[in-house]
Amino acid sequence: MRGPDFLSQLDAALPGAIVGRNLEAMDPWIEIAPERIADVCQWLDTKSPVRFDALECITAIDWFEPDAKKAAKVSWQPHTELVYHLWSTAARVSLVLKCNLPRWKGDVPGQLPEIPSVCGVWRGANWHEREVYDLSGVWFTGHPDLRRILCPEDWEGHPLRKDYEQPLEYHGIRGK
Amino acid sequence: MASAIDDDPRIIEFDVRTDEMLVNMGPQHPSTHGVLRLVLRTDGEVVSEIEPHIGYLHRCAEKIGENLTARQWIPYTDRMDYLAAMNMNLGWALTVEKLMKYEVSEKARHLRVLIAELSRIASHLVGMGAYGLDLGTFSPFLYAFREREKILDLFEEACGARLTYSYITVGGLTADLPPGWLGRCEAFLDQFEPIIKEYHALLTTNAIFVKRTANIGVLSRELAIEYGCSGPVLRGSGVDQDMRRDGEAIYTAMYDGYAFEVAVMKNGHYPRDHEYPPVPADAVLGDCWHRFFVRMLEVVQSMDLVRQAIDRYSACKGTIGEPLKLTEKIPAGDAYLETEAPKGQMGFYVVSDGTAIPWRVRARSSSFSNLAVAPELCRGCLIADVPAIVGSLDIVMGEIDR
Amino acid sequence: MSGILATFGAVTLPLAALNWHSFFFVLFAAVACACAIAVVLADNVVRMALYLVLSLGATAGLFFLAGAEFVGAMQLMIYVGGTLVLLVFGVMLTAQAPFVSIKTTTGDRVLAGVVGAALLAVLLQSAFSVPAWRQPAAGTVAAPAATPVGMALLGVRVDEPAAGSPQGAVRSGYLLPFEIVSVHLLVVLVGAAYLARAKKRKTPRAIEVAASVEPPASVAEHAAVGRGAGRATSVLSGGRS
Amino acid sequence: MAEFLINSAGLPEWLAWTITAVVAAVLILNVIAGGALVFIWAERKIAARIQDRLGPTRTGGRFGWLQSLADGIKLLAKEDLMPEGADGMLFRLAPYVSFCASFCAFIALPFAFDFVGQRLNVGVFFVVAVLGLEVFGVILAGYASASKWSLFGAMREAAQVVSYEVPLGMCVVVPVMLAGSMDLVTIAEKQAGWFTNWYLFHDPFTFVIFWVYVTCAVASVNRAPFDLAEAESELVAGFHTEYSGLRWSYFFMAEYGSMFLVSALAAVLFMGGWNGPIPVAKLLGLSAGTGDTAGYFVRLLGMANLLGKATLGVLVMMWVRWTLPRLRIDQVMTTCLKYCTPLAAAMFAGVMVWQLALPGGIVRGLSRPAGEVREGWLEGPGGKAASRPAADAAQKVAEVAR
Repeated sequence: MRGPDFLSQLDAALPGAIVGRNLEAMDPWIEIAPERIADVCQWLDTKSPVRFDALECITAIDWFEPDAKKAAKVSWQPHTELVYHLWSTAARVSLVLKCNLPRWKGDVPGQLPEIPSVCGVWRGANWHEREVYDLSGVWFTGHPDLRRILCPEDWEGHPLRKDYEQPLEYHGIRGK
Repeated sequence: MASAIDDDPRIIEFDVRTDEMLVNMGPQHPSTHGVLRLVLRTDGEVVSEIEPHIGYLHRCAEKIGENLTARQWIPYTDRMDYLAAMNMNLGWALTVEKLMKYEVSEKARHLRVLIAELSRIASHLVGMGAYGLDLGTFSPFLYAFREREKILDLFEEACGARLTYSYITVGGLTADLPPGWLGRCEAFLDQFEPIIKEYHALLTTNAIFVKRTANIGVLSRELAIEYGCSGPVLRGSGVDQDMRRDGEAIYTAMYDGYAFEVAVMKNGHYPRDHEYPPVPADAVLGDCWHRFFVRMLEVVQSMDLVRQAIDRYSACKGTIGEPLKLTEKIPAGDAYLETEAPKGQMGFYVVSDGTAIPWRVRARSSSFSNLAVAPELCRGCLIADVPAIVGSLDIVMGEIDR
Repeated sequence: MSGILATFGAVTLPLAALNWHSFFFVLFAAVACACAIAVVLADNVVRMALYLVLSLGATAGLFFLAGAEFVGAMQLMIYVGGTLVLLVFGVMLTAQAPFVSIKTTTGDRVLAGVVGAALLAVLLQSAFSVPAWRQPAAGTVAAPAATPVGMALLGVRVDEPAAGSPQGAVRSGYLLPFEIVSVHLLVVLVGAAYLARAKKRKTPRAIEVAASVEPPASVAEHAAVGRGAGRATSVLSGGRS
Repeated sequence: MAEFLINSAGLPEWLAWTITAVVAAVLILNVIAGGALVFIWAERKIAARIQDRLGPTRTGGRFGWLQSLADGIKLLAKEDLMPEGADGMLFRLAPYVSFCASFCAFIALPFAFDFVGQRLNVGVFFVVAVLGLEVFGVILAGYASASKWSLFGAMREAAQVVSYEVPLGMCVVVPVMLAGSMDLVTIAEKQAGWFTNWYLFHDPFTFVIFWVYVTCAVASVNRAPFDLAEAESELVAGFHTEYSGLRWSYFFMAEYGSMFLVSALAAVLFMGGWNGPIPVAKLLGLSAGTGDTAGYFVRLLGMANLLGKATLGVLVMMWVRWTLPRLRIDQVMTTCLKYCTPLAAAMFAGVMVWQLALPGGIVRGLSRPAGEVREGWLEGPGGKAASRPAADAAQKVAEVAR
């Protein structure tokens, strides 16, 4: 149950979920439509022949080049990419899912992009999603309590975004 | 599911009305490891809910990683799990070498195994000593640190630092071992062997220690897997998973030919390669005692690995080779690798756009997931159990907050 | 403590033939009364309990002064210890606000004052009407040991022979009342335990929560499915070695 | 002594009595203060030795003799803080209540035949009663410092000490029953002669009840492994979290005082007080007659003997503290209610039965049969006429008892 036939099973179960794949990369990955991520993970955790019962980590990568000179030479459009690393305890194999989200919802700066939360599938995702929300600014719909986890509750901005400005002062403490 | 329990007629909850009290344990609390704040909702002595607040030690090392080259970021990995900095360096170095498809020399590989396992012993010693402190006994902490000092002296001879080494780096190690180092290391291992029995006598088989840890904070297999726990916490619940054997090819290649058994309770008993004290009667798989015991087994396991590494290292001819240039270009692409750090599976994820400075750097911390399961374990326990449970997870705040 | 009090006494009260015995009597009596009044006037519950303990301690001092060591120690143990338990379990565990204070309106104070004064007057009058108590007793009273009290409780009155009975025959002691009291206390204890019990949950909550996580299909079963390729690689790597 | 001052020094009566009272009080106060100083130093040294380190070596000579003095000065110099939410009067009063309770129990404690503050006929009962008072200071401290943690500490301590008074009382009753009187001097005198006369070896039941007494004593004095009140790993420092400087030192003086008191009580009740294992005084033919220098020397020897045993008890408590982890509050309660109390009751019954069956103790001949008339004031030691005026009532009891 490896490679292509695993993908065909996934495709059969959830048509249209997989929107891209790259099996030759260092870590082969498949791209999932953002709104279908929760269903795919639910299938992977319960009904998939290889049960992925452990979510290792969720990473958000901000593809955005701040200064214009370099931005011209870049091949990709600015977007936020979410990478899910899964692990099957029984089969001892890993799986990488990727989702591409717009940097801002409807390209309105300040509106965080939204993606369904996978807390329902693995309760461990709770803290990972809170960290991604806190540092990279991605709103997980359906998350039990989406609050900042590493930065203070009243912190503005999302530090890991490329266009993040260090605040000048925070409660009287000089920033820059 | 929780509501099913509440209105089950069998269980009548009729108690004199007591109002719950919100109590703050931390962030300046002697028993939380570093700056962790636990908000306890208690009803008298019984804790009904705990909520960890983290982030007091957050330095956003990942943002800094986007402005430094791979080798320049090594010192930041030291400061994540500062009790086992060598394993952090190894994790990051291997991830970048995986992306660059760079092979270090065989001698360097054996030296890396030797150093990583020695650092695991040091980290478990701190875990054991601090856990004794959480339960109120002070002396084991000092016995543990007396032995750890000897390991730190060995590391100081090897790389000049005692806590944040930056010794293992991308492309090998910064320096080879000084002459006579292997002899001193073997002398340390020989005198350390009988001391392990001392720790067992002091803590593992101590009646009060067993009373305080057996059947406390029971973590079931499924809960541990679902929360992504790893390392001794996962193996303490009976899940047979160890990245040194089940990990990625580049990591498990380092341990090729090393004979070691994963310290987990398989079909009712722990590996019998050395004689260990028996499991107490009322210890349930997945409780604090088992997590502690798995760490003690791993210390002995690591000692065997270090001995084998010493033989293989001295058998290799040639040098350990030079580490890569400070500003070495990294091929475009991304790579994720999990290594077996003392606290659990430490994952590093590097995304590169072809320049020397990586585009995005991500560190997946084992203690982060291990701590996430704490609220599930502490529901309904007593206040004195909270430090016992959190202590048994052996968390380090530097790694959680990054 | 007695030493410190003594020096204090020597300095301020240079009466001619000062008799220590009476000095301490006056001191303990004053402390007892003052603290009793303070209990009534205080509005913070814990301070009230503190004054109560002090006044009961002073009465214990009076007993020791009168040579009745057994009763003095008993007073210390039962009353002061009892107030302690009352304070801890009665006051602190039920106090809602951290410092529970009970304000009494002036109307209540006046009423209480009147009733108290009336009762005091009756007591004083009856106390002074007893001739024997008016002049001080002759000489220091003998300090009876605890054993006669113990023997009396067991039914052998050794301290005074029965009036009119032949020498040696002793009156029956307090065995019967002693037994009645102990049985009574036993009943009270059992009742208190019964009232205070709270129906406990059948199974402790922590184990229930853990048990309610329904185990998925056995791990081994679907392990067989996934164990195809050799070393761990991505499931998507399609059999690549 | 008062008679001496009145007739020879010609002082007025009330001044003579004052001086005697002051001398007695200061003597006892010095025993505690001196004891506390020595024990603070001893605790540091013993803890160090147990933890394989040196302990204080610089202050005052090679062995750090003046370490306690240095601590004292530091505590004196420290500022006496009071949290602003605290209840002023109670906060200030608490340490003194706790210290006075522990101090005034020493009044009834005999150091040698008549080296005793006040020879109370109800000595044992008085000491147990006053020991219970010490917890009052702790509750006031916990309540008055208005912090949740100290309230927890105070609650735990109150529950623990109040519940441990029950088995403690039962253990104390056994020597009283054997000696036939509550007067500590009589109890100790009954155990004169070889150590076989000690109530410890009187019969197997008293031997067991001695160890139950030791457990309950350690618990009622709040020393590890029962030191729940200041469990630093959970409650920061329990009831004296908010105290610093001199007030804090009063609490510790009270703790060391009651530790010494409880071990001295154990020595008097079970180990023959000033009658050493080998009756040196009797062998040298000296008798504890009053007045002559030989009698004085015998009493001094007796006092040294008792102080030695009490210090031994305190050292054992320190040794236990630095090796064993701490018990949880509910485990402490279960040991009290499910183990100490029933065991004490059973042993008590056992001793009663033993008394009827074998009145003379295990080794016949060596020890005077315990069934003999027991009241000390009936027949003074060495056949001296009873000093108490109620001699005729005594004859009455003697007839009835036979």
